[in-house]
Amino acid sequence: MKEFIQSKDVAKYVKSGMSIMVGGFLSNGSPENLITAVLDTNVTDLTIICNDGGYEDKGVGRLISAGRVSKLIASHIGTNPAVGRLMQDNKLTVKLVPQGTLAEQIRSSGAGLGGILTPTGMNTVVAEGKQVITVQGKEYLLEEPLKADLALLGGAIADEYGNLRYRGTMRNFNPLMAMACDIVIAEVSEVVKMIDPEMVVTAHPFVDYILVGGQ
Amino acid sequence: MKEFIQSKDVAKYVKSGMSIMVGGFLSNGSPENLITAVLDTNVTDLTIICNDGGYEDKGVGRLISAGRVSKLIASHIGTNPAVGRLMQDNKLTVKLVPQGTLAEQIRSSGAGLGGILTPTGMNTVVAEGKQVITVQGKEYLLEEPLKADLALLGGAIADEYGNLRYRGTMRNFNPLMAMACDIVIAEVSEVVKMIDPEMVVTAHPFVDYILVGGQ
Amino acid sequence: MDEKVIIAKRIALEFKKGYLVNLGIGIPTMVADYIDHDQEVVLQCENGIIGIGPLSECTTELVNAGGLCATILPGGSFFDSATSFSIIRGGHVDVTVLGALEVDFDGSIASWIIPGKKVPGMGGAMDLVVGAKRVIIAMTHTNKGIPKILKKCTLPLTAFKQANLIVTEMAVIEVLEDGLHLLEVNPEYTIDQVIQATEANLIIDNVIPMKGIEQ
Amino acid sequence: MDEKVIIAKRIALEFKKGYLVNLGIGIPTMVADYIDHDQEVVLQCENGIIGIGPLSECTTELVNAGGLCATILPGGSFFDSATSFSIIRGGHVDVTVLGALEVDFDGSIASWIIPGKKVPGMGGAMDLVVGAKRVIIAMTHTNKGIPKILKKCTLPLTAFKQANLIVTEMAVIEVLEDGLHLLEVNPEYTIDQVIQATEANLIIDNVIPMKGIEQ
Repeated sequence: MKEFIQSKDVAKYVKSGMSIMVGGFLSNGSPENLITAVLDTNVTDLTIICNDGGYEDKGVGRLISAGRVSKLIASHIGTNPAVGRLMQDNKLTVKLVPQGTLAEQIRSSGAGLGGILTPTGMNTVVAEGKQVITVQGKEYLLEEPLKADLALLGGAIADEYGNLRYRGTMRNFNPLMAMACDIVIAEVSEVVKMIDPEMVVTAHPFVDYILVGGQ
Repeated sequence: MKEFIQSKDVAKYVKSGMSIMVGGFLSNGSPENLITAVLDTNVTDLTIICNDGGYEDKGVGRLISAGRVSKLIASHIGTNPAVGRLMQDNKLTVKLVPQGTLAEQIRSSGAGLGGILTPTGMNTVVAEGKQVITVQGKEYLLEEPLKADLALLGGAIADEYGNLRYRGTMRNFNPLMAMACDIVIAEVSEVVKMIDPEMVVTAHPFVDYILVGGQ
Repeated sequence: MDEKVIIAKRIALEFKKGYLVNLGIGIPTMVADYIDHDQEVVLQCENGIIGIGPLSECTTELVNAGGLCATILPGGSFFDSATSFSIIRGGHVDVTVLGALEVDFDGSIASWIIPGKKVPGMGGAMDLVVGAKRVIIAMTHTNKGIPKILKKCTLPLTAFKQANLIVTEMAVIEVLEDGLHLLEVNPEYTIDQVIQATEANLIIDNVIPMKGIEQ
Repeated sequence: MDEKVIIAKRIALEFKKGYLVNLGIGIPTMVADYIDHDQEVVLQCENGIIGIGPLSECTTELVNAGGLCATILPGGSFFDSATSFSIIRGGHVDVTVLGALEVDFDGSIASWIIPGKKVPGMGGAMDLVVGAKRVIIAMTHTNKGIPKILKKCTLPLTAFKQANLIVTEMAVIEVLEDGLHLLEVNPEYTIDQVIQATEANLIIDNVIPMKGIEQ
C-alpha cells in the first residue's frame, strides 16, 4: 500500500508539536529532501529523535538551526553548535541518551516490548530516576520504549513493492525507526523493480510513503 | 579466525552435560550433518535450545530420539512423538517457551541485555514465578536472557572470510544463536569468495568453525 | 459445504486491502485459498517470511509455519525469528487467524495444551494473539456437541482477553467489552441451535445470515 | 615523536590476531595507522560496519564513527545500529580504545561532559566501555600539567570501574582490583615524573621501558 509522493505532499503528514524520528548518523543516511520539505512547511515545536544533532547546515541539524525543534532526544550534539546556543536560550530541551540504549529503546517499541534492561549507564547520571532490576545476579537499568508519530527515513533504495534496502553505513537507525512510528516516509535514491527477498531490510508493510530523489 | 573443519572434528567441541543451541524451525535450517557428527560421539545429558523438538528422524529430533538430551527448551514439541515418550519416562525435561520470547531471550543474551519485558504469556502459566514489571502503565513479564556453550547453525552459505548469509526461511533462529554462545559451528551448503557486505547476516567474528556440506 | 470451508470462506471477508495477515495451522491455513486477489493481502509466517505463496515441490529452502514447502511471492522478504516476532508482537500484523480449543466470554483463548493428554506447545500462538491488531478464532462450534465457547475457559490459557472475533461453521460472534455478540448465523442453523451449542451467554441484537457462504 | 603518536603506537601492540576492535574518535582513531597487517585485526564502527578501512574521497555511502568518508575492506559487512550495539554491549568486541577526560583509581571513566562548559553527549561511549571485553583509555597524561588520572573522577562518569588499561605519552598503567599498576614508562620520563603527574596512587612492582616506541 505504498504511495509514491512529491516533496510538496510531505506537508500533509507533518504538524506542529508532533514527534519525528529522523534516520542518520552525523547526517549519513539522513533524508535531506524530506528535511527540506519539512522546512518548507511552517511546522514548529517538534520533538526530534535522532542519533545526533547533525550539523548546523546538514541533516536533522537544519531543523534545529531553523528553530523548529523544541525537544531533541539524541546521543550526541557536539557537531551542531546551534544545539548548545538554543539550549542556553532555553529554546531547546535536550535529552542525551547512550547510543546503544537509544537504538534499543526504538527497537523495543517497534517490537512490542516494554523497553530494555541494559547495563549501560549504571552508576552514572543516566541512571537517575530509573528503575534498577536485578537479573541473574546482575543489575540493569530499565530504559523505556520510545515511539514517535512520524519517521523520516533516508539512505535507502526502494523497489516497486515498497521494500527498502540501505546503502552502506546509511542503514544505521533507519530500519529501527521504520517499525516504531505511526507514519513512515522514506526518501530513496532510486527505485528498482524488485529487491532480492534475502536483501530486503525494511519490508514494505512498514513503509507508507516514498519520496524519490536525493543521494 | 574461522577454521574450516571436518565432521570428525566436531567431537572436539562437544561434551556431555553441555548446553547447545540448534538452529532451525521444524528442521528447516537445522544443521543435519553437525547433528550426525554429534550423534557419532558418545556425548549425552545435553541441554538443547531449539525452536521445536524437530521430527523423530530429522533435525534436532534425532538427538532427542537417541536419548542424548536431558533437557529441551523449545516452543513446540508436537511433531516429535519421542519427546512425549521420554517425558513420560522421566528421561527428558521440557521447558516450553513462547516462540517470540525464546527468540528475544536468545537475542538479549547475545546483545548484553538483561532479558526482555514482554506482554506475551501474561495471565497464563508462562507467567508463573516470574517478575511482572509495569512500564508506561502496561504490565510486562520479565523473561531472562538465554545463552549456551555451543551453537550449531544451519541453512547458511559462507564466504572465505567466514561471513554467513542464510537461504530463505532457513535463517530463523540461526543468526540469533550465533551471538549467544561461546563456540559457534556453522554448517554451510557452499563457500563463495565474498558475500556482498550488504547481504552478510552473521558477520565472521561470530563464527568459529565451518563445516562444508549438506543442503 | 464442508464446515471448515464455511469457516475459511467467511474469514476471508474480514481482510482489507493491503492487510498483513498471519494464518495459523489447520483451518486458518485454508483461509488463504479464499482471499480475493484484489484484496492484495500479504501473508506473514512466523518462521521468517512476508509474502508467502502457495505450497510447492519441496526445495528445503522455504517452508511455511507448518513446515511444508512453500513459495515466496514477488515483493516478499525473509528475516530472522527475532524480527518476525517484532513484527508480530509490535502490532504490525493486522489480523491473525488461529484455531482454539476453547474461547470464553472475556475473549480469553485456550489452544496450546490439554494437560496430561496433549502437550504440543504454544509455538508462536501466545505472541500472535497478544500482538496482532485483530485476533480471529477459527474453529468448529463444538467438539462433537460439547460447547467450546464457554463462560470461562477450563484449559490453560494462551492469552487473557485477546480474541476479537469467533468464526465457526454455525455463526460469527464478536467479542466486545460487554460480552459476546452474535452477529451472523449460518442459514442452515437457527439462532436457538447456536445458543444451545454455546455455553457462554450470547448478546443478540441484530443477527443476519452468515456472509460469504452463498454458493 | 608526537605524544599522540606514542600513545597510538603503544596501543597497537595490545591487539591479538583476529581481534575485533572499536576505536573511538581522536587519538584512538590514530591507532589504526600502527596496526601490523599480520595481526588481522578487524575494526568495528558503531555506525554499523565491521571491517572499516582507510579514509577515502567522499562517497556519502560510507562514513566512520566520526562522520568521515571511509572504505570497507574485503570480508566486511554493514548492519543497523541495534545490531551494532548488540555486538558492542554483548561482549563481542575484544578491545575498545577510547579517549577520556579523567580516569580514576577504580577504573571509572569520565569522558562525555564538562557541565556548564562542553556537552557533546556520550554517543556510543557508555555502551562501549560497559560492553567491550577490554577497555583501553588513550589520553595525554595530564591536561597542561593538571593530572587526569585521579583518586576519584570529578566529572560525571561515563562508566563505573570499566577501564582495564591506561596508555599515555608517559606510561602504561593497568587497572586491577587493588589499584593502578605502573607497567611501563616512556624512557623520556622518570618514574618520579610519572608519579608527580598522577594524582592517584600508583603500584610500582616491575616497571619496564614503554614498548613500541623505539624508532
